[in-house]
Amino acid sequence: MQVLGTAGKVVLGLGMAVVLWAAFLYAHPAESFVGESSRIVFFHVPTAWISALAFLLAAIHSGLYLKTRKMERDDAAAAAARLGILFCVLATVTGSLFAKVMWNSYWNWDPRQTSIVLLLLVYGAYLGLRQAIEEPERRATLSAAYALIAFVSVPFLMFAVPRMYASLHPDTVINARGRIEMSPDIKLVFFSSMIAFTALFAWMYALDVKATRLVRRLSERTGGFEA
Amino acid sequence: MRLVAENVSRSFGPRRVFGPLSFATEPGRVLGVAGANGSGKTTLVKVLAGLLRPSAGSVRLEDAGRPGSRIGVREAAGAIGWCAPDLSLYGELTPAENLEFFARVAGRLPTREELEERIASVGLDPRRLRSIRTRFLSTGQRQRLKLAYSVLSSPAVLLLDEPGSNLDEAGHRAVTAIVAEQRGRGSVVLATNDPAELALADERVTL
Amino acid sequence: MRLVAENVSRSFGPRRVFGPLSFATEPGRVLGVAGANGSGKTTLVKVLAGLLRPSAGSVRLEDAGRPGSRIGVREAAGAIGWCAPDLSLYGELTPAENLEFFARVAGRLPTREELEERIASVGLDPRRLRSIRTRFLSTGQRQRLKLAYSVLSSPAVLLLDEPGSNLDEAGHRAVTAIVAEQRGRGSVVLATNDPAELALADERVTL
Amino acid sequence: MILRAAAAVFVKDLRTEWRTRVAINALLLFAFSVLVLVGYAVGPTRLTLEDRPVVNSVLLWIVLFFSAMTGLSRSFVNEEETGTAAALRLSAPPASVFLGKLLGNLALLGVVMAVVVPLFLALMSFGIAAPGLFLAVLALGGVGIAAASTFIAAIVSKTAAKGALFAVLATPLLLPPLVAAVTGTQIAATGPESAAGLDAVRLLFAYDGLMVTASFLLFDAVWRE
Amino acid sequence: MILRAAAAVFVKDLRTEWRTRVAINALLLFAFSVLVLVGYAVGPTRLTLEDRPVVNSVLLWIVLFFSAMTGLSRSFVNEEETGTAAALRLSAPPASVFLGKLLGNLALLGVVMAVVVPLFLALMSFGIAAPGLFLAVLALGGVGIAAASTFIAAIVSKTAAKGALFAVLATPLLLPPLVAAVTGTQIAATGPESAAGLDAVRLLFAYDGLMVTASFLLFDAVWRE
Ligand code: HEM
Ligand SMILES: Nc1ncnc2c1ncn2[C@@H]1O[C@H](COP(=O)(O)OP(=O)(O)OP(=O)(O)O)[C@@H](O)[C@H]1O
Ligand SMILES: Nc1ncnc2c1ncn2[C@@H]1O[C@H](COP(=O)(O)OP(=O)(O)OP(=O)(O)O)[C@@H](O)[C@H]1O
Ligand SMILES: [Mg+2]
Ligand SMILES: [Mg+2]
Repeated sequence: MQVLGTAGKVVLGLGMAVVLWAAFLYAHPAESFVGESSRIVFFHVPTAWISALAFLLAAIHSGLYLKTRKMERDDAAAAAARLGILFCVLATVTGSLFAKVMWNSYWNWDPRQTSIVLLLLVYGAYLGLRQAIEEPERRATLSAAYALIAFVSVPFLMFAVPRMYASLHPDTVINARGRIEMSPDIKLVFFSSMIAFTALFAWMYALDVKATRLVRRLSERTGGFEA
Repeated sequence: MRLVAENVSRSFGPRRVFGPLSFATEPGRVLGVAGANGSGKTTLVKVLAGLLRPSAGSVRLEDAGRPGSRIGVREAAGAIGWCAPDLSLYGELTPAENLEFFARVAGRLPTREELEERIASVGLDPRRLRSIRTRFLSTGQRQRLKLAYSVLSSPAVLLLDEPGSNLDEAGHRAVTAIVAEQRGRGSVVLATNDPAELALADERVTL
Repeated sequence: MRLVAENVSRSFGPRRVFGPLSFATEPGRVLGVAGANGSGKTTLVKVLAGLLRPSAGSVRLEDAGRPGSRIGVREAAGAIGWCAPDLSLYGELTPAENLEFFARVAGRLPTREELEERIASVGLDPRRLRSIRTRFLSTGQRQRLKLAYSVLSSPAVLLLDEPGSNLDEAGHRAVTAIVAEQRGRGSVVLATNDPAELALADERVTL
Repeated sequence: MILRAAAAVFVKDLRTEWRTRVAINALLLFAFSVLVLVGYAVGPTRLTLEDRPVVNSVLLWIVLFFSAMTGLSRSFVNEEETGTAAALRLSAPPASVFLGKLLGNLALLGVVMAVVVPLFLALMSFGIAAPGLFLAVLALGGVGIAAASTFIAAIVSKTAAKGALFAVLATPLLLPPLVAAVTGTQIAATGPESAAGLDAVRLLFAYDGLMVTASFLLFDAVWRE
Repeated sequence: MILRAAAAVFVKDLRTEWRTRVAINALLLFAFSVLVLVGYAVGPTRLTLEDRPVVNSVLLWIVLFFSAMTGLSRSFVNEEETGTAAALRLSAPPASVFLGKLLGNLALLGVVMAVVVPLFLALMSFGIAAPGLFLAVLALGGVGIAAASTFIAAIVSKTAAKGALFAVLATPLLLPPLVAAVTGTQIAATGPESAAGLDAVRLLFAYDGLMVTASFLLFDAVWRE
């Protein structure tokens, strides 16, 4: 069974192309940013948002695994964590490039930078845990428990801890004043980009879940955790 | 209570160790499990104890009065007694402290006399072992203590995996006595390589 | 070589476990050690192996040709084979890797065929166990592997402490075969609770 | 009943620890070596005045954190390694196991703190301006570390890797309370109780509450595995 | 022959380590987490310029020391705990056991250093003025720590019950190389090679030589006990 039909692929491809075009050629550079650097927001923010979404999915599927004990849930959680890490790395890299332009250094231990690295560590540890357990049911149970306990600490990493140190990073969407200032064209491209990236993620996620499941079925058939 | 196994099997990786098997224990009766070394006796007993998940099928406890009632073995702490080569007691505690600990966590407060009686019932001398740590006991003394542990909670089902290993003649008699006592209280599953012990069984499953 | 014990005794704290005892093993003969659980068989065997110091007396190896020659048991690596409940092999290595390791540290380089032959000689299937780690073996399979380890260096003196524990019938036959083989090479000390095994002994020490 | 069983688990662990003294000695040894090392290399007078509260707070919590990493996984890992976990699983209600182990780890960390903190303050001439805040930060930080470590130890004891994995899994989870504790300690060192100090306490409190509850709820699944 | 047997012991430990999947990535992740913790709390910019070499040198060696404490005693303690020591004692020459374990610990520490040191330097913007001296200090410090911990581990594994002895023994043994290494690192960070730097290297060298020889000679007695 195909995850996404031909029509879907065409729509997704065209959408991404339009967003790319708009990000670089349609939107105007925002004020308060150095040169053309504000354009990176169109990629930086969606990747950050998607990694948060992916980690949320990982936690939800982990909880459902513990409830239903269906291995499919475990596949879904593992795939979500993997993709979350991927997008988290992308957010870090784009942020780092951004930082080079805005703050003149790729890495300066800004709380925002550090907390995202911590997220990477949490889910890196999650994958490390999975790799260290051979028996499938045990792996699923233990890693689900870890994913949930880790998710408890995520809000602290994302919101509470960075506040303990002064940060240069712009306020987030969820800020005190409600909305931040964006000109209409930027706003349009920004939200289109968010939608396009989310759709891209949904497709990748479905593919990854399917692949994970197939790999698991295959290894169930051939076995092989004895040695 | 009856311990009911339905189409139970267990594999490690691609290799099926045993099953699918279906059987039930009956109060007052001893179910023997026989088979050569490596045939899966220990694995079966662990699955019955809820310490290992079956690869397929189910194990449950059924109230003798109400057939069809089901309690998962994993939830039935106290109803199952287990003695096996894989069982270890706390090496740094004395024999009496070990039994006391396991009684306490199960919610009882045994007196000193009770504990010493338990220890004596498997042929150990409670006075001489009063201050010796379990890890300094001889293999056979340790095996006897494990037997005493397994019937500590007066379990409805007693799972014995090679109960006679490393025991001398008096030790073997203690095993026979424990099996006889358990018949009056519930059922026994007895996995062993020893033909003399297997003779205690009423029914037999051969792996 | 003869293993000679002279007025050997061992105590733990104030409690004397056995002795003083004097005896010697003779090539081609089996010395049985009998006694109830906790009587000190295992302790005696450990003292003979040099793994435990005697509280009094001495244990030494004596060249059969030259009576009176003395080699301390602690210095005689390779001359003594040992199989006991306290012996553990490496759980993370496969059976063949275990045997290979112990051969290597003793200075030999066994071929794969040799290793598999050793494994087969105690009734294990070398092909089926090729990729399984020792900690996943069943109790009886592990006991067999320990037997194979104990004769790996073709020892002059073989110390067997409960060699038949947890073995099935074929396993007991393997023990008998090992004892018979060792008779052709040196001597055996056999400590056991099993009357059938004790019948293999030519002499007997009772604790 | 659960509490009685938890007390039994706690007493058993205490007794075992008392008879072997492995964990407490490893902890104290490590803490002591690091203190001497830090005292020798950094010394109370080698830093500029303004850096001292920052550096001292960080060093204090690093010592406590590493001690936790060495000692707090032992009790669960030991049950699994010596094979006593199976008997415990058959006999004791899971909640009592978790509570007993948590209590044990709290006690262990408490002992380490009772030894390390006064020594550290004395060796480094590290003055504390707001002792109340400092004690609150120590207590709440300790609870957070103990709760998270206990749960992670339970997970790790079921894997083959155990020790190595423990540090990997626990470190990122322990960062929020550690950062808050370091900040709180700095504030306690420099000034009287302030809004920022209360913030740190509040954060620690929230973390502790969430962590204890979540690990208590999730423990059943891990322990039964 | 001794060397071949030592190689066999080394390979066996390596294999066991590999099978339990502790492996490199756990180590990597762990080192990285600790560095992030330290970096977060101290950060390269939060200290005045002059204090940085002092604090950074101490932190670097604390991290290395901690890794040593967690990892280096395992191989001996494991042999005793799992009961394989008896078989090893009957079959292998003692010298080969010591050499094999020392080799294993050197390898472990080498890997830890290879991961931790560059990361630490990069993340903390910790510049080294005299790289030659720095490398010498790292290498010699590593050998000293590995030799001392191997020997101590052999003793500890025998006295598991009387662990108090271990604490008393180990602290004074490990402190000299650590203090010398920290001093050497500080010098390497601030200036070109100097007399003081050479002093540190010389001290480490003497310590290593003595420690390796002494522990090699004394090992027999400890192992046979
Ligand atoms: C490695 C460096 C960086 C990382 C890891 C990073 C990470 C993040 C994350 C995780 C978010 C999502 C926050 C949220 O919505 O909760 C975000 C949003 C954002 N970042 Fe960054 N960032 C970095 C550097 C920068 C730089 C240098 C700038 C520009 C000065 C910047 C501008 C923004 C903006 C404008 C947003 C969107 C705020 C909003 O949600 O409305 N970032 N960044
Ligand atoms: N965790 C595991 N992984 C892989 N294989 C395993 C595992 N546990 C057991 N086995 C295999 O399952 C088989 C059955 O083992 P089990 O211990 O149940 O045998 P047994 O009948 O009790 O034998 P014995 O009489 O020797 O005690 C063995 O071949 C063993 O190698
Ligand atoms: N390290 C020790 N400290 C104190 N007492 C010990 C120690 N080791 C053994 N003992 C005691 O010595 C006695 C003899 O033990 P040993 O293991 O030699 O008996 P055994 O004859 O082999 O018994 P079994 O038939 O049960 O194997 C036991 O009573 C035991 O409690
Ligand atoms: Mg068995
Ligand atoms: Mg014995």
